[in-house]
Amino acid sequence: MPRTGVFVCWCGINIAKTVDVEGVAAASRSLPGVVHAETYKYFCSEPGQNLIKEAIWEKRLDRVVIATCSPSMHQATFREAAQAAGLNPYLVQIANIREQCSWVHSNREEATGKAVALVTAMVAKVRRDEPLQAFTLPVNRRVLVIGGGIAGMQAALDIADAGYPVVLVEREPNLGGRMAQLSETFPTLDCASCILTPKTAEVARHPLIELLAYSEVREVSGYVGAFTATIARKPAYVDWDKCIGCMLCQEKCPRKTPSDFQRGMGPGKAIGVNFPQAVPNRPVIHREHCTYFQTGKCQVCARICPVDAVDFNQAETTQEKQVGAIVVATGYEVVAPDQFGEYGYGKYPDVIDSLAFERLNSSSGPTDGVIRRPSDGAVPKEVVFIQCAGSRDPDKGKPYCSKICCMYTAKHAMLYRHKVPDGQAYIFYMDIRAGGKRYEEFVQRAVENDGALYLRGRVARVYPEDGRLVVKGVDTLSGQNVEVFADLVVLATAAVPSGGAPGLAQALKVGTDEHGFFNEAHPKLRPVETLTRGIFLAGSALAPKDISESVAQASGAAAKVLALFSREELLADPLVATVNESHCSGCFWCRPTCPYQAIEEKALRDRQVATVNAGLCQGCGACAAACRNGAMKLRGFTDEQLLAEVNALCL
Amino acid sequence: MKFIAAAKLPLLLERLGRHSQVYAPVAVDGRVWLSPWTGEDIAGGYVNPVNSLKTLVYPQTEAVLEFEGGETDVTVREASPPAPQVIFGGRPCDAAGLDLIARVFMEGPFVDELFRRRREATTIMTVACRQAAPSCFCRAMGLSPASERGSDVLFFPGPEGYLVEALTEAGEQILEQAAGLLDDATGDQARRACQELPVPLAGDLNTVRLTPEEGFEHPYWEHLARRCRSCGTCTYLCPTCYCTALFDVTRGTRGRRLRGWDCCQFKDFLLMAGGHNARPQKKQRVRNRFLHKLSYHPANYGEQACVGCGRCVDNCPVCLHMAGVLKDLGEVERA
Amino acid sequence: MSERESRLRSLAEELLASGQVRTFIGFGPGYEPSRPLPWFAQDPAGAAQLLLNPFCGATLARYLLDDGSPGPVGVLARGCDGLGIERLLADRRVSRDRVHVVGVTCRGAVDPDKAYREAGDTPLSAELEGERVLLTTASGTREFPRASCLYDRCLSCADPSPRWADDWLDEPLPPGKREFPDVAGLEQQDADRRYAFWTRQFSRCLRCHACRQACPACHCVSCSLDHPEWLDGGISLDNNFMYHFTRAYHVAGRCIACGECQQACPAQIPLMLLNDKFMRDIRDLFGVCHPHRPQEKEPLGQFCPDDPEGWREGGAQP
Amino acid sequence: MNPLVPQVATIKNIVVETPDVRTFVVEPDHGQTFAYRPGQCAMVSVFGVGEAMLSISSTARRGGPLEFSVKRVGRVTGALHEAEPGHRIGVRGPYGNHFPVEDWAGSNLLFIGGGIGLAPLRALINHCLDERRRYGKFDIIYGARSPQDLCFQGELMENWPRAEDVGVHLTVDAADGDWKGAVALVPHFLEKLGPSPEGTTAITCGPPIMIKYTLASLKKLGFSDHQIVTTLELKMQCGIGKCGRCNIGSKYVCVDGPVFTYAQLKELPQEY
Repeated sequence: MPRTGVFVCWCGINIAKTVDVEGVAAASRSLPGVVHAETYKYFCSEPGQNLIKEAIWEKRLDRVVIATCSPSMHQATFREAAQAAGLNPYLVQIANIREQCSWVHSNREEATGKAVALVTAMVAKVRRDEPLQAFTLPVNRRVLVIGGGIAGMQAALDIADAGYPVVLVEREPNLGGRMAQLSETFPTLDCASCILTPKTAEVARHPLIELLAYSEVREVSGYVGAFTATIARKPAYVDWDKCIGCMLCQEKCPRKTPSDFQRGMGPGKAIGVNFPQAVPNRPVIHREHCTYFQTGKCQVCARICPVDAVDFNQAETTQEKQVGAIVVATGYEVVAPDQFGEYGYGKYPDVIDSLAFERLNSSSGPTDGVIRRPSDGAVPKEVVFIQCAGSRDPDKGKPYCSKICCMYTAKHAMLYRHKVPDGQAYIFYMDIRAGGKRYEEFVQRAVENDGALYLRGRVARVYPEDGRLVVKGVDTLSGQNVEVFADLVVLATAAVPSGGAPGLAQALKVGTDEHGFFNEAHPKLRPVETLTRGIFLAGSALAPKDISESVAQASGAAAKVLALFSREELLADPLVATVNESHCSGCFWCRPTCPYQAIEEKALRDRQVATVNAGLCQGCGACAAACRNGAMKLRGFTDEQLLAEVNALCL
Repeated sequence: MKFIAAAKLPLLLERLGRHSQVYAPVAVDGRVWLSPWTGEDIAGGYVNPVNSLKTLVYPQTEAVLEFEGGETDVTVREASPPAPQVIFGGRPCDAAGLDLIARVFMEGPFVDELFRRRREATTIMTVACRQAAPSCFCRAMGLSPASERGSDVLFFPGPEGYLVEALTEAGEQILEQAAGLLDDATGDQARRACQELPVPLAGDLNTVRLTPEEGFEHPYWEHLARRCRSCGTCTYLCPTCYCTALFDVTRGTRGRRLRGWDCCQFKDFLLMAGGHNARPQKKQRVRNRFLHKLSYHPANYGEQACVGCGRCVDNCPVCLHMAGVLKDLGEVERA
Repeated sequence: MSERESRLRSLAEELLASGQVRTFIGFGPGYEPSRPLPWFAQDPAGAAQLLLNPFCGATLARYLLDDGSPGPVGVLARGCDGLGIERLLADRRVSRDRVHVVGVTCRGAVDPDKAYREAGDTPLSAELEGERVLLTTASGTREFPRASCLYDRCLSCADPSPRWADDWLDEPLPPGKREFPDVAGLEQQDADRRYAFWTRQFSRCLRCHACRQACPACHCVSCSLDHPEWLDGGISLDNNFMYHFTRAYHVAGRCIACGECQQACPAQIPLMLLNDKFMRDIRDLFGVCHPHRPQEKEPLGQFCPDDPEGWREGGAQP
Repeated sequence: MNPLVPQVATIKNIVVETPDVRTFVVEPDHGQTFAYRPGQCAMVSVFGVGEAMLSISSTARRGGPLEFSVKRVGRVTGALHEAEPGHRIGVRGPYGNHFPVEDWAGSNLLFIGGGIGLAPLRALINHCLDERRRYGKFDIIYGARSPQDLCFQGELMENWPRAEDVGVHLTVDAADGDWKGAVALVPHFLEKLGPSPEGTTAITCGPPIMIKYTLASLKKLGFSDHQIVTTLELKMQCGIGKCGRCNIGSKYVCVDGPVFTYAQLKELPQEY
């Protein structure tokens, strides 16, 4: 017969204000198996924990129920306290009488009744709990960083600097990500490439970082400490080992093509690098643009190459990497242009997106840093910036704020005025969101020093008239219709997850939100972790972020990885699924329900049955729900235990 | 012998309903069940109701006792006694079946009080059969459409009403409540009612008494059992099957110990906590069911435990039934 | 003897004689002509007794679960048997190399009880001709409409032939479409009336498990409905609801619409109505055609990162 | 009085016999302990969990409360093992027949037990020891899985060996460090000891598989069917011959058993 102790926490006034905690303790004393109940102001405090430990000793408790806040807050605290008192930590249960009770009710009597019910249920469950032992998993101390933008590089460098090898996978031929496309950065107006290139160079020469550029992660199996990633290297049609980076090929290539990197504005070549400081400084043949691949003739690059590095027969290759942890830093891109018919994007060449404007500002851009509009190369005298193009627009499916646009638009207005001193910038905006160190001052500078004219309102339509663009909208402050004649219109288009994210999320079995951004384990307390142990997030893969936030989060993810690597072995949660083999019919319909591919086959004498790879299992319980035989059980949440809870409440 | 006009039958049941729960044949979704009667049309034209008389005297679930309290303090109360009930419209085969299992419950070193109390609180008013289904074989089991065994009152249906005959003291007492509704039967009425009685199909059943030595290991049982789906249709509809289980049902600090029908065809019927199962194979379970009725029961009670009601014939989804087994056993014996 | 019947016998004889199969499951003589019995032929002589006529009723797939029959096992398969076999194969309760499927096209089986009621006498033989059924009794042959003689389950059948077979007795017909008129009818009623309807139905349940034991999708080693923590043995309306809802949920997305559960039910509970409701909803929600073909995507049985989350506010779809 | 309604009784004491066997000392709350004879059983209930048929391991003629020695195997026995002194349970009985001790006057008695099968034998052995002079020589053969699984160690090691003309022979399936005794399965051990069938009655009780091989061994040693007495165990619900469950042919283990001679067993279908 278990001896259960019940500890009812006041949580200061958080619980005690709404719930009669003494009443709950008194009611607990009459529950079956309860031999002790007490209350305290903060059981999570050290004196509070000591009370629990003392009661375990003095009252010979072998089960503990703590009526307090959500188990996601202090379950670990209380389990450790119980363990210190010699009790198996899995014989501790939390009755959540804060989030699920005191915070959501106001009637004291009803809330107290509900708190008693919650305690009753947990007392019934804990009676049927069994002591469980954590098991250990070995750790492979190598990390896979996916994404070579600023976040990925920062994470890779932090981890490598701590002495652990890193595999850094980048989809593009070169490092840098989105930041490589930027001209200057807010709020300091540093040149983006000036602060980026030292990082890329550092990554390139770091002995512990293995850079796999122009590569993609195709599959990931395994679990924390022991992941296996299948990485495909796309064919560059140039042998990068032979190549010396002279770029003669790029220079001589006769085929001029629109360049994605230049947002379609400047000419690129069918072979070459995106920008001069690219790391690795190795060219790629863009098959869809290459004359040889399209017509079978040309091969100028192959002839000109001094080291015979061009290889038209190169094929995709794959390799497997064993790693112990993964950092996902896949970044963002901007929403597809076909979303903005009303702004004439795609129809009028002088309606461009913000990344294109970055390229117009960049000294390595198509106009060598002089702002010229795409249609005729004229320097625009009046430029309209439209913020929230797509963002905060539920109709376009992007109800969220892209966060960085207010700041970069202010930056754009500023840079424009610096380069075109007689030019006028108009900015249509909904609100200005300038939270951040020196951000508000930066926006004010754009208004006060650089004469940016902010118009609060929505743009209804953009249409051409007399060689210029008319931007028609409403100034919601004055309530008047406004028409602005512009030479150039710049859309601050919404940031969306990078195109590879959905496939990667699936390969990693990590959840995403409805927009495709990766989900963090907890929005406040575990912002760089995912629900899959050993997989971490950095940068805009999670949500739009500016550079400083991305870097900070990358270092946070790196710290998590290092914490993981600081142990010889990992303790794995024993709350995983197990199979009662005598009940298993071997139908294996549990397998497709498992998001973690943790279910394997085991041969018995006369049949195959399911077995659970405890390293992979995350204890989600999907298999247990799917098992009609009732053979699959989730430890700590068995039918018997859950029914005890339900029955205690309902019967 | 008395006579009651058909039109007065509802009046009779209504009057009996003042002191007892009355059951009568009522059509539900196209089939006739012996149901608690609250004035519905009394069904006619049925051969046998879906549920036999057994279901009302030996209900599928009944309370043995009630308990209350915790581990250190428990009080136990016997289940409260059953209310008086009158069942109209069962058939003679079912009444005989009920009497057959009544011997199991009332004879031997122990008397089953639950059964005894409910049987004594029950008055059974059986209606003799006017028609037979192809599945009927009461004659083969030594009964007839007007067998008296097990009935308190027997009704003989005729064109205008029923001849009514009290067979027991309880039957006579119940008819006393019907004063004014019953007339003395005329000879003409008696003659016409009895003439209408048909002869149910006896079939060409060779009723045999198998002993284990003769037939226990015969391959026939394997042949038969292959077809069985191990459901409980036959046993739950059978008027002479009586296997039960006891189980506790708890609600908070109160609980009841219930007795509910169980079925010897279920694979876990004999499964013990330690994992031992005395009849794990379907063949063993099927054989036990038929030998129980044809051999083991006769060894203890001197009669076969089947009344030929035909429910297993009509309802077994794969036609594995007593009439067939009786035919087959004739073959087996001849071979 | 029909041509198909003689082909069946010779094929089964051949399969047994050559050792390709050691048991052949079909129908054989019963106690009366209108009720042929499931038949387990283990030698050519047994095969010679096989029957194939419109009275062949019960589905046979579930007998593949019995270990008693030496294998490999040949089995006669109409559309319903075929889907049942596929169900067992998909659930890995039967291995493909242990089964030899002899396919036959079925236009419906005659319910001997209905035939008896229609003809007023014990039917001796039956023939299907289009929309008519010819019933022969001792007093001669008469003609009746198909709908009044066939098993209910056959009237809504969409699968006259199995989808595949190792041997065929005749030309297979393509599957039709299952419609759900009864479901729509029930849904039109308000909640109180629906509840009253199911209360009336389930209050009759004997919990004899005939439905479960008939179902080719109900083959757990250990049925949760036998576990006292889920369901005690007491017969009550609550327990009966629990029983039938659990059963329906456990076959949701897996039901092959053979109708054998309803056929087997001695209390005549319209179980297919419940199954049909699930089937129709799954078809509408997941676009999986019905009756469910077991080899298709299991609509309710797999983790999909892009599962529709209709319950979220706004019904967001990724 | 409804025979299915148990008396409420209190667990007075619990003796831990082995890691999974405990002996429960039980007294009815009201009225007298029922009279019983060795080999008889009783239905023990844990209210809210259910009932189980358990053999009575105490000896009526010694007076004192009822004792049940229970191995933890299922729901009811599991609940009993969680109980503490002072808990209330239900008891009804006695059920079944008993060992035919009257027929054994003058006979040597050979008791063969395995595991928890010693529980009914313990009742019988103590009963017979109390009328020691009516019988010839006693031999007790007992085996368990391991030394720590030997039940009733006090009696096995102290009381019984000290009694007049009683041989106690212990064996285990698997020994541990301190075990100095025999290591063999009971049937093999029996054959090795080779007791003479002359004027001897063999009484065996244990798990079904042990009984099966022990019967064969006894036959090998020359015991006749009438000289062998065993007990059977089958799933039971009512204990009073009404629930239709524990039949072996026309016999019900709860009423006609659990004690059968081998000669009687041979008359029954082999379904137990």
